[in-house]
Amino acid sequence: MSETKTAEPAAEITSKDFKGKVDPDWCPGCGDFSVLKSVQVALSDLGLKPHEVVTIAGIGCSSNFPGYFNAYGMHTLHGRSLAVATGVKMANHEITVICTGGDGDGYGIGGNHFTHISRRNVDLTYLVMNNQIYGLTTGQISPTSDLGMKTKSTPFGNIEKPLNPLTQAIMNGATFVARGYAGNQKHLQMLIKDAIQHRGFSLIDIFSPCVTFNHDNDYAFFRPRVRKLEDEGHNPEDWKTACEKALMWGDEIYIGKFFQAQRPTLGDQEPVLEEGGPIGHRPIALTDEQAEAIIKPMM
Amino acid sequence: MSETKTAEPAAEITSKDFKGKVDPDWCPGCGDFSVLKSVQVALSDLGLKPHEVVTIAGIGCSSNFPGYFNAYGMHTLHGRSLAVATGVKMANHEITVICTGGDGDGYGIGGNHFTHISRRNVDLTYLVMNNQIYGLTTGQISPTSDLGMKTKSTPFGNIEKPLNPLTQAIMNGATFVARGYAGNQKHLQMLIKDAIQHRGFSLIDIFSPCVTFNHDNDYAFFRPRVRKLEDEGHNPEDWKTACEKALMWGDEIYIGKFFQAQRPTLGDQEPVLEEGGPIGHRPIALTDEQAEAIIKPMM
Amino acid sequence: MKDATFDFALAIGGAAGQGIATPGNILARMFVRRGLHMYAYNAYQSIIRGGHILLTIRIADAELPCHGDKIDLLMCLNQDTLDRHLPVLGPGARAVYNSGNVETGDAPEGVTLVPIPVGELTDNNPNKLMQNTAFIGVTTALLGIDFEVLSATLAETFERKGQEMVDLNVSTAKAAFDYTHENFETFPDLVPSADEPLAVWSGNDALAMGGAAAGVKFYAAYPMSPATGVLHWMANNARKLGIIVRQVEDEIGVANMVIGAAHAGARTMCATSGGGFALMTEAIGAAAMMEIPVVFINVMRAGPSTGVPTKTEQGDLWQMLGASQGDFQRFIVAPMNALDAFNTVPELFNLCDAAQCPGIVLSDLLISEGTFSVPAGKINLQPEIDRGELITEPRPADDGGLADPGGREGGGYKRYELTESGISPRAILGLEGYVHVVSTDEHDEDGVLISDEFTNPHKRRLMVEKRSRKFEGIVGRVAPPELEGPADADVTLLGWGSTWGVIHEACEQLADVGITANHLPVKWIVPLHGEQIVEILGKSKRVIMVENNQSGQFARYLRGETGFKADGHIRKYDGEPFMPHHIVAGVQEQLADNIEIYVPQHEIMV
Amino acid sequence: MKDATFDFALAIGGAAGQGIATPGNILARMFVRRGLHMYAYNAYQSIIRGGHILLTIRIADAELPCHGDKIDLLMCLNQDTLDRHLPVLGPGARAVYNSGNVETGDAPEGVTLVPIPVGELTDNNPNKLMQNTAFIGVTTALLGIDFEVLSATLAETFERKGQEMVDLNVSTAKAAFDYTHENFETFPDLVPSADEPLAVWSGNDALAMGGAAAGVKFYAAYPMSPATGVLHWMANNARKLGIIVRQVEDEIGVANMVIGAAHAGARTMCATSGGGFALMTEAIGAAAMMEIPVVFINVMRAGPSTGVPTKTEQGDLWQMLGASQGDFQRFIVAPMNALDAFNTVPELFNLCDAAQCPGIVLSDLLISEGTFSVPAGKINLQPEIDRGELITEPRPADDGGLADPGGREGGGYKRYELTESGISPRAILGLEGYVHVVSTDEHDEDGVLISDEFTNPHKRRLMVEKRSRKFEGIVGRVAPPELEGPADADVTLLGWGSTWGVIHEACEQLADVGITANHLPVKWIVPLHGEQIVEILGKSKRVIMVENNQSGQFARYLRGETGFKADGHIRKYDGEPFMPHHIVAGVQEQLADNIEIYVPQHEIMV
Ligand SMILES: Cc1ncc(C[n+]2csc(CCOP(=O)(O)OP(=O)(O)O)c2C)c(N)n1
Ligand SMILES: Cc1ncc(C[n+]2csc(CCOP(=O)(O)OP(=O)(O)O)c2C)c(N)n1
Ligand code: SF4
Ligand code: SF4
Ligand SMILES: [Mg+2]
Ligand SMILES: [Mg+2]
Repeated sequence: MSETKTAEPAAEITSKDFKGKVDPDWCPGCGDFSVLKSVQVALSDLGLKPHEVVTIAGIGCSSNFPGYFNAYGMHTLHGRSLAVATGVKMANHEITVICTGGDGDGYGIGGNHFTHISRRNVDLTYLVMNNQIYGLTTGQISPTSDLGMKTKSTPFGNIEKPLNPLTQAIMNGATFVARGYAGNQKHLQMLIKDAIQHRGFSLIDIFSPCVTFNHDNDYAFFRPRVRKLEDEGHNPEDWKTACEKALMWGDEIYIGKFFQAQRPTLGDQEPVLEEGGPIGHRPIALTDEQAEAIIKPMM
Repeated sequence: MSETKTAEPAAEITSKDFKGKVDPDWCPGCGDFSVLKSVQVALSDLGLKPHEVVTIAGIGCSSNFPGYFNAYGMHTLHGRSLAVATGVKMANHEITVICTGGDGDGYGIGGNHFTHISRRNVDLTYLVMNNQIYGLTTGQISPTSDLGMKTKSTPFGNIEKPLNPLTQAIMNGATFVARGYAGNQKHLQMLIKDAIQHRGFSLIDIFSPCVTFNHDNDYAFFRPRVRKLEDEGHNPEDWKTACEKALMWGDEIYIGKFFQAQRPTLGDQEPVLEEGGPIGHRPIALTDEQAEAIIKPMM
Repeated sequence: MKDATFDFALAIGGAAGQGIATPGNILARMFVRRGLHMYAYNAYQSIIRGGHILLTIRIADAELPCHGDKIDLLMCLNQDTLDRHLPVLGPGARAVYNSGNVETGDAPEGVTLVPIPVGELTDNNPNKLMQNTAFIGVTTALLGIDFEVLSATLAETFERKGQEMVDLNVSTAKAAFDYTHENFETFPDLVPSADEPLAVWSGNDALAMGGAAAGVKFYAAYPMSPATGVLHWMANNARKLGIIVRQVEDEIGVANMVIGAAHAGARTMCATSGGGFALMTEAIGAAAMMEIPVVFINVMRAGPSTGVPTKTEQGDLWQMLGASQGDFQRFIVAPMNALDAFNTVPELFNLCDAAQCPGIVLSDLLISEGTFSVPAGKINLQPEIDRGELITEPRPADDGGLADPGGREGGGYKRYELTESGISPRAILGLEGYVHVVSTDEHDEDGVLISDEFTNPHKRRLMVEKRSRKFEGIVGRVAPPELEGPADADVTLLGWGSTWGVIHEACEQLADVGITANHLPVKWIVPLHGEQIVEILGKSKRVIMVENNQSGQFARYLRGETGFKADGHIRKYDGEPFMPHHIVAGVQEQLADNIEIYVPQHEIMV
Repeated sequence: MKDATFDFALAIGGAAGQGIATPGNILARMFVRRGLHMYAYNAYQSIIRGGHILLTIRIADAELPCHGDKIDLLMCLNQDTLDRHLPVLGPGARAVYNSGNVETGDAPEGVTLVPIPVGELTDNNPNKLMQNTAFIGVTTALLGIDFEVLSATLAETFERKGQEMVDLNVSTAKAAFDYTHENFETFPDLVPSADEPLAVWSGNDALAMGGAAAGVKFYAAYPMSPATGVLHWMANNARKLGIIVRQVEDEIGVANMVIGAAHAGARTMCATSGGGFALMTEAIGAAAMMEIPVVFINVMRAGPSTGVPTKTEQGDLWQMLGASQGDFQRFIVAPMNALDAFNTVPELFNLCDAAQCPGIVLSDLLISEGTFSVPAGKINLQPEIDRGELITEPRPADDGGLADPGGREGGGYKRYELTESGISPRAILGLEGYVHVVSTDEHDEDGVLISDEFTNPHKRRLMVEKRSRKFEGIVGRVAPPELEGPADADVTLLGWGSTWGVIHEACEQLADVGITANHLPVKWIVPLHGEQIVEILGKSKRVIMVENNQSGQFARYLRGETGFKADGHIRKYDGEPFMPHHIVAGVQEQLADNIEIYVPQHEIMV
């Protein structure tokens, strides 16, 4: 774990320090408010300072996150936050990287980066505000939309089986896989703190209802269904039960930490990072010895 | 199942009918020869005629497949065969679609299409000649390369955990998931026939050694390790055991049919395809009624 | 507007989520049913709630080329709207607002304030949307329309929500209607009415309908503003038209999927905006190389990158010109308005089928998301369809001829036969007797790759030339641009695509200030009528190019193709479309030799 | 070659898998160690075994600009090679082949056949590679080189494989060497030797080294011919240079990853070819909008689409010009040869850092995969590094000034401050005191989006103009093209990028046939020295443009920027590079007014 992460909570940092320059323009009631707040609290609880953190997002309602947050931020391209974040983390392995985005952004157009960052185990936290819809483009199906769901692009109902981001992440090698619910902020904060402290690629898929475009999966839908894994003594090392529980979608839907494992991160295995601080801060000119080492084999 | 698929073997069709205009320029010993031959035999066994079949590939050694095969063929872009094939299958749901490609093509650059075609359950067969290397570009790691593997792009060894295409496909909703081995052509032919006859998205990941660039995973590696699932009475409806067996990678490596399930294909759920033959063959002009139905709501 | 005796613009301003669309639609419907022409432009932001929206609806008794310069009636749904726009209203205009929650500002000279006590009129109904209904009543009264017209429209609109809602809306509107008649004068020009009711569409509707008319049977998309409307239209109409509509995981998938479906014989189309198009570029080259006809629509918004997703611009021209590596031809056409867009799509499909290549429709937010009236009679949903040299009938092996020496099916068919025209008869996938392979690698006449074992510079050259030959003389197949206005004008305005309407109106206004101007609108970018354009412009006294971008993308392209260099430029790149007076001012500045590139400052803050 | 007293080309032909590279490397090493200059071009196909490869190695005692026109010594590793190339050998040339398995054809007048009984000389050793070693022995003999030179090189080459392999190769070579001296005459011009041994690199090595010299600390790639060599160099040298090298799942990932790493402070680079570049285009716009400097290398191959992956072309220029939607600037530079490529990369990095924008190096297969000698002293691995207005030191909050009124860290720092130069000091991510957000949406000075709640046409305009302003006068920061050759020449040859070498040599050959020609090689595409180019060309008697593509991509671009139109064109698009005599013939045809666009027919069939 990098030092900043385990630092004692610095007395002076509060969640307000992470409040952005502008207030979110999300619809009143949007689940994303809760996620924003949870991250602010989690980071201040961990004692991190704004400049020790970067939030990186794609494009979407949820991806507007960095603009509402006071930390380093990158509002990149639709679907590309994980790729950008891998570059950031490689060039500055000391900074805490949090990717934020939507289900369309992360599992639709960005799906391939999601697959590959999982197996690379890049040490960052990925928060997906999964509202099972494309919010910003005013309501089309997303890869997690339920079968039969009527949207502007599926006026007769969705015919594509939704994908399950948790089982996908587990199978692809993610080392921390959890699910949160915007309607349970305490629990969500706990998960976020846990994920940030985990060394490796952490996914938290968060039910974050879109109150404007998804009337099927709203708070009323989730409230009676959501169950906490923690209440059942789930063992996060057991990937099979994790997958089984993750696949449940009916009267009981689980949230919590489904899976956790320890294996070296991409950065851990990168010899260039063994010493010398972030490569983004190192002197860049070649030394005489390096120059010589280049020329010699050419002769 | 579409009619062509269950047709009685037509006496006159032999595997030679599927021989392409030119001979493969693969390296002698390349596993892909065996895959080519297996498909030719499987199709003739099924009594399909060349014009009833289309093979669709991306770019790579393995993706050169359509050029060595006598059937309709599309040699598309690197990583895009599944997307092209979905379009083909939607516009002509009567044709038998076989996608062929490599591990880089399908699981690397094409990974997102692989994820989404699985959940859509498009009725086609996907044969991945997995040699755990980029062959055509002369030897770099692929997403299935083993940890530690030395290649031109990883002279100090691969540090990325390989992905498992089988568990990925199972979790994403593929309805037929198998693994073959170029070194066992009989078994491979059987799998291919089974996959083509399956209605839905069928993946066969095939160990197809690259004798030129992958000296770690060659025939000598596989021969002693490969075990047939069929020999152990595996139940393909049991996804958990399927995943477990698929993850085994050591002294025992399984081939065979890991998983099979029945659910409606994308085409089955498309009302436009309910009657009228392939849309690619239908008359295209709008009828007077259709024109009227368009104008009315505009007034 | 020269031909109009009635020309009126009303605007509704408020925040996203205040339900501006509904009163907009109700009013629009009332007008077009009366046979009035309409042109609506909506200035909005990329958020679902909040921000500031200004919907401008211009109506007239003649066809409208653009949303014009002025607002006659401003409905302020909130304080912000009044604060922003009251200062820029002109003489004769009126501002309607809720005196219960909006404080009035200083009205400019000649502007009338129309405060409405919405609370009192609605018995303090807490439903915020009642304000919108009241304002419709006010507008109806101010324009001298009979209340029955409104009540019928309200009934129709709220039918789905039950009689109670209908009654509530009608009574609210009536109260406001009556209050207005009691307290304010009607506008001097009352709304006329014509014979034939008009239809209403957006540019995206028109593009989608153009596709349907052309016979599109497979449509794929990934949502992206401002192109998503095409997807929505297609999805809604899919079943009745027998069109398969798929939303795909990304634009790469979209582009490749439509290529696959096109090869299987369907006419296929997709639409996106610049960022999505960037992801499609590789596939466009693939279509060109495999010689598969597909139509791509790019609806431009303000860039670069994510840019300003809800704002217009003509900034993607060079991306279209340069899409994908290597040398190949693609059609590029920039329609001038919605009706033109509709008509262009089938025409482009015929060209793409003829030349077996990709084609691009370059629209922009202004056209695509604008709402316009159109006489239903002008919408020809059964245009000419010409699929070119397409083989659609099987040729059984025993029919002889197409088996190869080895006796293999289809082996004698040369998909890429070297012909004089460069066009090789194209058999769609699945036909008996024409088995063949298409490839993005360079290939020989029979589809066999020449990129590996057989690289052969001579064959390669022949294939490049074959593909190029398909476009020889193709410019003759599309209509050249025509000069509008007096041939001997003081100034020629040269625009492309969506600027047609605003330049059209600017020419009229220029005449009013004593400057004669004519207008050369270019629509076909590739093929370009270079010779004709140069000939026309050669006779012009002074040529000013008008573009909705910063770098003069068309100016640079035109010069590259023809050597022509304009005398001056008017450009705008602040996200908002041109208004006619911007162009008038630009021409005046240029005629006074004050400036070479004139960039208007947009007055309306949205 | 004017300056050379010795100028000799040997070619090795065979199938992929026959191990052509090894004899090529051994011979090359022998020559460059002697201080001879070398230029090698390898004509090959996209397969691992089979097909036909022809490796041409030209050596001389002066710098070599291209691989020239002729083959003096052809080593045929198989029958196919002899069949293909014997007919086009010129007088004085010799063809070496294995008389044991190759049948001789009719040698053209003046061509000498050199049949070697390889089986006999190697005691019928079944190792097929012995033939290659024998041929090296033959070549060494024919060129009059001492056997010791060869045996030392063989020892070095096969050292890794053990003494037995060394001995076998040396004895085989010796047998062939002796047999040759017994049976054939040496060439009249024997190989000279110079003082200083030269270094050897490929263009891709040079590009990678340029990156290393510029201080690249993060390199990402997805393999794609002909750019993969850059990845291989980087991967091999990563550890000793402290460079993180990542192979990524696709080019989209690559492009976005290098952007991320660049924002975190590293100089970052990536390389690909046209198809991969197509996938990167969206990210290029993102880099421009976020104002993050990154260098993209595009190594062109013959297109469109997958095209001919192992063949060269200059067909991607317009893709570079049009990459990504919207108006923005990107540097584009097309180096003229490997050394130029090496020097250009650090220069481009300095420019990109200065203007905080993306830059593109446009190389092609000819440069990138060619193998060249270079004097080690010319390789400056410690060039000037200037990172522009980059903030790299933290500014603690208690240092005052950069907290916003709410007391939040960094809130007072304006990442996109509106400055006169358009350049806003750029703080790298992670520094204390400079907390800020970068965005691909349009934003205000402080990074807050103006694309949603705050769309504001005035601010939008200012930001567009700010970004554009960064490039004003930037053309003055790079060297303008210079006319090579006599100012009053009959004809000016205008080329760009990699055609520099072949045009250079063609000018010499033209002089030999009585035509004086000068040469204007253009390297900087954006910024373009339009004025200087027009001024130079304005003095030319006749300008002929030379391009390795079909549509004249540079000609059209240059005309668009400057209005300049050339008198004629020489173009080639068959996959093979120009040879000097093609250009000579083209100029002659054009001077005779026979043709406006001359396209040479490539004589060598590969
Ligand atoms: C390449 C590209 N394609 C499409 C878009 C348009 N777009 C913006 S956000 C979005 C989807 C948003 O859905 P999601 O990621 O689930 O976020 P949400 O708004 O629901 O939070 C799309 C399709 C884009 N910006 N870029
Ligand atoms: C967009 C794009 N990127 C890169 C390439 C180069 N390329 C061709 S084949 C290939 C990988 C081949 O590996 P795989 O798919 O495993 O097939 P194999 O050759 O091993 O059978 C790559 C990277 C390409 N053609 N297009
Ligand atoms: S549209 Fe949906 S996701 Fe977007 S802000 Fe509103 S509620 Fe949230
Ligand atoms: S390089 Fe490998 S994958 Fe390609 S043909 Fe040769 S053995 Fe097969
Ligand atoms: Mg969403
Ligand atoms: Mg492979």
